[in-house]
Amino acid sequence: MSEIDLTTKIGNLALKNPIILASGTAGYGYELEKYINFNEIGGFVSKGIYFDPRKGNDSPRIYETPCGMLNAIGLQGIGVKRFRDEIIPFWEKYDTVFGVNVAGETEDEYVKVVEYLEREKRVDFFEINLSCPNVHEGGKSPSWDSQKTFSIIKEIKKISKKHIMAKLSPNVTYIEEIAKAAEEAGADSISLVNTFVGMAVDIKTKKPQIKNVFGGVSGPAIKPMALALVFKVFKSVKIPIVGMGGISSAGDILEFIISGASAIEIGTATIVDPRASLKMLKQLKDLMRALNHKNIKDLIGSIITGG
Amino acid sequence: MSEIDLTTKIGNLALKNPIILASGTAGYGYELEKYINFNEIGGFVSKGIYFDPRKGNDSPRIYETPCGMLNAIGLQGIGVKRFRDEIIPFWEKYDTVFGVNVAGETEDEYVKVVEYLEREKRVDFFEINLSCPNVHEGGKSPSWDSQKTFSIIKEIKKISKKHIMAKLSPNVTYIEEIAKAAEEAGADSISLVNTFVGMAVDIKTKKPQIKNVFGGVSGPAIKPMALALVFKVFKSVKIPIVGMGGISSAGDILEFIISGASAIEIGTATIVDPRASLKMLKQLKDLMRALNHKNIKDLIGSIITGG
Amino acid sequence: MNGYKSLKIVDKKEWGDNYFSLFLKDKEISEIVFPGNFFMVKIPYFESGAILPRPFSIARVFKEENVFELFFQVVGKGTEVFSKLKEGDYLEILGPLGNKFPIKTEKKIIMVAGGRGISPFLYLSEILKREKKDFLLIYGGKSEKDIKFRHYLSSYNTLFITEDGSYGEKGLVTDFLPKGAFTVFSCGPEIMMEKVYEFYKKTNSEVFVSLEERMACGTGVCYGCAKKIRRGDKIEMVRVCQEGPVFNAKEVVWDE
Amino acid sequence: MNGYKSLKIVDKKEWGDNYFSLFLKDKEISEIVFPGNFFMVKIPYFESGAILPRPFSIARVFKEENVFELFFQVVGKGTEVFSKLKEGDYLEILGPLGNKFPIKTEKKIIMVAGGRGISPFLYLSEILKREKKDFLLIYGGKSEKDIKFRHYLSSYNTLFITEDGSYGEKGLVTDFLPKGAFTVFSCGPEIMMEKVYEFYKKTNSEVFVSLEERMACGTGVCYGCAKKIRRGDKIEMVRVCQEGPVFNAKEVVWDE
Ligand SMILES: Cc1cc2nc3c(=O)[nH]c(=O)nc-3n(C[C@H](O)[C@H](O)[C@H](O)COP(=O)(O)OP(=O)(O)OC[C@H]3O[C@@H](n4cnc5c(N)ncnc54)[C@H](O)[C@@H]3O)c2cc1C
Ligand SMILES: Cc1cc2nc3c(=O)[nH]c(=O)nc-3n(C[C@H](O)[C@H](O)[C@H](O)COP(=O)(O)OP(=O)(O)OC[C@H]3O[C@@H](n4cnc5c(N)ncnc54)[C@H](O)[C@@H]3O)c2cc1C
Ligand SMILES: Cc1cc2nc3c(=O)[nH]c(=O)nc-3n(C[C@H](O)[C@H](O)[C@H](O)COP(=O)(O)O)c2cc1C
Ligand SMILES: Cc1cc2nc3c(=O)[nH]c(=O)nc-3n(C[C@H](O)[C@H](O)[C@H](O)COP(=O)(O)O)c2cc1C
Ligand code: FES
Ligand code: FES
Repeated sequence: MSEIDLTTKIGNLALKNPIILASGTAGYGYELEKYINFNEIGGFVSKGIYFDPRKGNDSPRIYETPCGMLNAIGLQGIGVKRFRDEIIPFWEKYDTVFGVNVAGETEDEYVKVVEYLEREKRVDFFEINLSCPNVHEGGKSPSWDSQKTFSIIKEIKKISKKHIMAKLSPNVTYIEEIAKAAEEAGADSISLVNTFVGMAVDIKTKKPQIKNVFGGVSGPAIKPMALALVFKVFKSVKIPIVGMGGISSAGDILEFIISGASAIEIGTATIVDPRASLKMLKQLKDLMRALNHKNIKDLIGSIITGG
Repeated sequence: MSEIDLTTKIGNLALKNPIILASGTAGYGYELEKYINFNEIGGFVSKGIYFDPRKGNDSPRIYETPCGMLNAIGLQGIGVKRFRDEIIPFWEKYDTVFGVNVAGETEDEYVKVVEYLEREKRVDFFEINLSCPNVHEGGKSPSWDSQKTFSIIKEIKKISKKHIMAKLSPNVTYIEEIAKAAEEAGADSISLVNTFVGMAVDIKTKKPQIKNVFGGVSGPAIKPMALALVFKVFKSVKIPIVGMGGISSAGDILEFIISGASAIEIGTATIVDPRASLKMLKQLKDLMRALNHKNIKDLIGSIITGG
Repeated sequence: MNGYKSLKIVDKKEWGDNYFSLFLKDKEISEIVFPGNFFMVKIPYFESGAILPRPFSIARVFKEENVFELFFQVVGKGTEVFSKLKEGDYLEILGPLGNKFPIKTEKKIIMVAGGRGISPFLYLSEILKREKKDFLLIYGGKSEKDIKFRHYLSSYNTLFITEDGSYGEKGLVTDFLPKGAFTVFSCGPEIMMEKVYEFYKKTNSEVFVSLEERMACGTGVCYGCAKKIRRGDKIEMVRVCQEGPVFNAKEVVWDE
Repeated sequence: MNGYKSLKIVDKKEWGDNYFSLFLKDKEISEIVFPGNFFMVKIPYFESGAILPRPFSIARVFKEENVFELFFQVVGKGTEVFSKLKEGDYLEILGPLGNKFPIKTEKKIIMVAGGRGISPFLYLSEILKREKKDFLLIYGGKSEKDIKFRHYLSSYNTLFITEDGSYGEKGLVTDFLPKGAFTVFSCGPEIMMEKVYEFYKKTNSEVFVSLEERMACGTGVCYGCAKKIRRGDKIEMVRVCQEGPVFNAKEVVWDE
C-alpha cells in the first residue's frame, strides 16, 4: 500500500502533517511530554502570552455544556521573560513547527510581545490572538473590528520577519471583512475560530457557573459554525487558513481541509484526551486510504458547491 | 402544597406559562394537534410566513450535528392568503397566545404580511423574523444591521396595533446595538436567538451536507451562546425578552428566565419530541417546588453577578 | 394524547453482516401498523450528542404476541447504538407514522426490494397471502450477505437475486422484472427504484416507491424531509414523513 | 507513552443511597497509586453530549488481584452514567494523577472525612496500619445513609459521626476533633475542611486538605482547575490537578 502524504504548507511554514495543537489547550507543551511525542505532530501553539505574568480569572473557570465546554481562564500566564527562559529550551528538544500565541491588553502590548521573542529561532510563527479583551475599549476585542485588526497586524509586520498568523474571533457579523483586513495588513495566514461567547447559570444559586460571567464555548458543539466561518474566509482571502473549532475525529479534519483549511488546530479534544491529536493522526491516515486519497494538499478547498 | 404560579407577561401579552412553541419547529400548529393540547401551552408561533407561497430549498435540508442540527428549509410556506383561510380557523379553536412569524425578502414584504393579517383577532402578536436573507442586499439579513432593524420595525409599528416582537439573529458582533435599535423603533419585545450560521461537509462526495451550503444551527449545542446573548440584551434594553436556543429541560428554562427572559421559546426540542413542551411544563412545576419558588415572575432577571 | 412510547425490547436478532432486528411489544401498534408505515426511534443514550430520532419501517408483526419488528442495517451513529442494545432495554418510539402501500388493486402485485429495503415487504407478503392476492417478491442484494429472512420468505413467492450470484439468481433486480401490467411496489436504493419505474412506466403498470430522506421530526413540523414531487403541472416540496413515505413513482422528480 | 487506558469493570458494588463503587483491574496502576492520587474517567457513552472526563480519587486497592476501587456518589450526569455501568463494561481512565498525602511525619495522623470524602482515607488507613503509624479516622455524614465501608473500617481506628446521630456519635466531625499537635488530613466539603483547619491552625499541627475543583483535562494543559493558593507573600492561581489535589491548608485562600 502506497504511503499517504500528509505534509502541508501554511505559506512558508512546512508541516509534517496538518495537525497543530491549539493555543490554551495544550499548555506550554511540557505538560504533554509524558503523553505525546512532539516530533509526531504537525505543529504546536503555546498558551496565550502577555508581556507580563498574569494571574488569570478567579474560579470557577470552566463548565461543561452540551457537546462542549465554557472557559474563562483569563489568560493566566507566565509572561514573556519566563516564557523565553523556561519554555523555549523545552521546545528546542523537538522538531516540529512551534508558534507563540500573542496576547495583549492594548495594541502596544501585542507588539512588545512579538519584539521580545522575535529573535528566538525556535519560534517559527506568531499566532496573534486578536480576541483578547482590550482594556481601553471596554473589553471589546480587536478582531471585532476590521480597523483594529488591520492596525495590530500592520504594526507587528513592521517589526517581525516571522510568519504572522492572525487568529480571529467568531463573534462577528462579517468575518470576511475582518479576514480581509488582516490580509491587507500583511498577515501570512489566518487561523479561526477562537471560542464563541457563552454563559451558563446555576439555577440553585442564581449565579453564573463561571465566575467571570461570560466564557468561551469550544468543542464539538461549535463545529458546524466554525466550519461555515472557515469556508466564508476561504472564499474571501488568498492567504492560507488554519481551521479549528470542535475537531474531534479524522472526519472532522477532512471537513475543514475540504472547506479550505491548509492545516487545522485541535483544542478541546486535547483537554478531553492528551493523546487525541496522535489518535486522530492515525485515523487520518486510515481514512485517507479508505477514501483513496494520497495527498492531503490536494484536498485543500476541494469542496464542491452548486450542482 | 401550594400552587406554583407560572403565569407571565410579555408586555401586554398575558401567558399561562412561559413556554412558547418556536417558529418553524411546530409547523402551523395542526401538525401537533394529535400530540398536545394547545390550551396547556403558554403560546405558539407559526412557521415564518412570506406574503406569497414559497417552495423553500431543495433537499437535503437538514443534518444532525453534535448536540444540535443544521437546517436550511428556506422558509417553505403557504403565503398569507392560505394562512388566513386555513390556519387561523384552526387557531380559533384554542385558548393560548398565538403569534405569526413574519418573513420578508424586502422591507416592504414584511409590512405587507403584517398589513394583510393585522385585522385577524386570533393573531395576538407578530414576531418579526429579522433573519431572513434580503434579496436586494446579497442575502444579508436585516438583523445584522441596526439601521435595517430600526426601519423595518418602525414601518411595521406605523401600521400595526398588535404586539410587535423583534426576533434577532445571533450572528452579529454587538447584539446590544441591534436590540436597542428595535427598542427605539417601538418594538414591544425582543425574541432571541434565531439559528447560528453553520455548515457540514460530506467527506466522501466533498459536497455540503445541506444543499443550500449554509444552514442554521439549533439545539442544545447553542444554548450557552444563546443564554449569553439573552443576558447581554437584558442588560441593554427595557422591553421584555423572550429567550430561546437549545432549551430542552426545565432547568434550561430557568437559566433563561433568571438571565432576563420573561418567557421562552422551545424549538428543536419539539422536533425531537412533539410533546417536549408539555413534558417540560410538568418538570418546571416540580423544579420550582423543589427550589422553593412560588412565582416564576419573581425569577425574571434575578441573576446574581459580582460578589 | 400519544407521543413517544417507551417500549421494551423483548427480543433481538443479530443477522450478521451488520444487520439486526429488534422486537418490541405494544398491543395498539401491532394492531394498527401497516406496511409502508414507519416509526421515529430515539437514540437511547443519556445526554447523547446525537439528538435526532431515526426513522425505521415496520418489518414484521406478530399479532398474537403484540410484538413488532424493526429490521436495520448499521450505517452510522444511531444504528450502531441500536445494534448494541440488549433484550430488556427500552426504546422510545413514535408511530406508526406515514402512509401505506396501496394494496387495493386488481392487478398482480410485484414487490421489488433492494438490501435493507426488504423491511416493508415482509409483513406485506403475509397480508397479501392472507388476502389471497397474487404477488411476487423480488429481493436483491450485493451478495448473499445482504439476503436475510430466507426461511420466512420461503413461504412466499420470492425471487432472490445477488449481484455476484452468491445466493439466488445472479444480476440486478432490474434484470428480472417480469413484463406486463402490474401494481409495483419498490423500496431500496433510489437508483434502483428509479430503474424499476423506468422499466414499467410505459406499460399499464402503476409503480409506488417508498422514499428515504433525512428526517428530524417525523411529525411534519420541521419541513426537513421535503422532496420534489409533481402535483399537477407544478413541482412542490412535499414532506416525505407526512404525505409519504410511499409515493406514486410518476410524481417523483427523479433527476436529482 | 501512556494515555487513557481502557479498563474492564471487574466488579461493582451498589451501596444504596446513591453511593457506588466500581472495581477496575490494572497491574501498573494498582502498584503505583497512592492515597491523594486521582483519576480522570471518561463518560463511556457513544457520542455523549457530556464530553469532559470526571475526576475520582483512589478509594481502595487490592494489590494481590491488581484491582483498585473508585467510590462515588451520584450528583449529576456523569456519575449517573457511571452508576448504570455493569460488570464487564469498560471505562477509559487516565492516571494516577496528582500528588499524595504526606505521611512521612513523626506526629500522630488524624484523618477527617466528610461524606464521599472518605475515598482517600480507605487505602490510607491500610497503609498506615501496615507501617504501624498511630492514626485516627474521623468519618462523618448527614445520617447513617452516608456512612459506608463500616465493616472495612472496623479494622481501623475509626470514629463514626452523623449529624442526626443515626450512626455513631451525634454531631459534626468538627465537634470531635482531638486537641493536640497532629498531622491532619482532611477531605470532604470545603466548609468542613476550613473548620478543621481553623481548629488546628493555632496548634502545632499541620493540616493537609484534598481540594475539589471542576476539572477538564487533569493533565495541566487547560488551567481550568486553578484555585487561589498562597505562595510566599503572593496569592497565585494554582492548578489543583498538577500541584494538588492535596495542599497544606495554610496555603489555601479559604475566604471565597
Ligand atoms: C421512512 C424511512 C424508513 C426507513 N426504514 C429503514 C429500515 O427499516 N431499516 C433500515 O435499516 N433503515 C431504514 N431507513 C434508513 C434509516 O433511517 C437510516 O439508515 C438511519 O437513520 C441512519 O441513522 P444513523 O444514525 O445510523 O446514521 P447517520 O450517522 O445519521 O448517517 C449515516 C448515513 O445515513 C444517511 N441517513 C441518515 N438518515 C437517513 C434517513 N432518514 N434516510 C436515509 N438515509 C439516512 C446519512 O446521510 C449518512 O449517509 C429508513 C428511512 C426512512 C426515511
Ligand atoms: C481530585 C478530585 C477527586 C474526587 N474524588 C471523588 C471521589 O472519589 N468520589 C466522588 O464521588 N467524587 C469525587 N470527586 C467529585 C467528582 O469529580 C464530581 O462529583 C463529579 O465530577 C460530578 O460529575 P457529574 O457529571 O455527576 O456532575 P455534573 O453534572 O458535572 O455536576 C453536578 C454537580 O457536581 C459539581 N462538580 C462537577 N465537577 C466537579 C468536580 N470536579 N469537583 C467537585 N464538584 C464538581 C458541579 O458543579 C455540580 O454542582 C472528586 C473531585 C476531584 C476534583
Ligand atoms: C481552556 C481553553 C483555553 C484557551 N486559551 C486560548 C489562548 O490562550 N489563546 C487563544 O488564541 N485561544 C485560546 N483558546 C481557544 C482555542 O485555541 C480554540 O481556538 C478554541 O477552543 C476552538 O477550538 P476547539 O473547539 O477545538 O477547542 C482556548 C480554549 C480553551 C478551551
Ligand atoms: C427546522 C427549523 C425551522 C425554523 N424556521 C424558522 C422560521 O421560520 N422563522 C424563525 O424566526 N425561526 C425559525 N427557526 C428558528 C427557531 O425558531 C429558533 O429560533 C432556533 O431553532 C433556536 O431555538 P432551538 O435551539 O430551541 O431550536 C427554525 C428552526 C428550525 C430548527
Ligand atoms: S421530518 Fe420533519 S417534516 Fe418530515
Ligand atoms: S483540569 Fe486542566 S489544568 Fe487542571
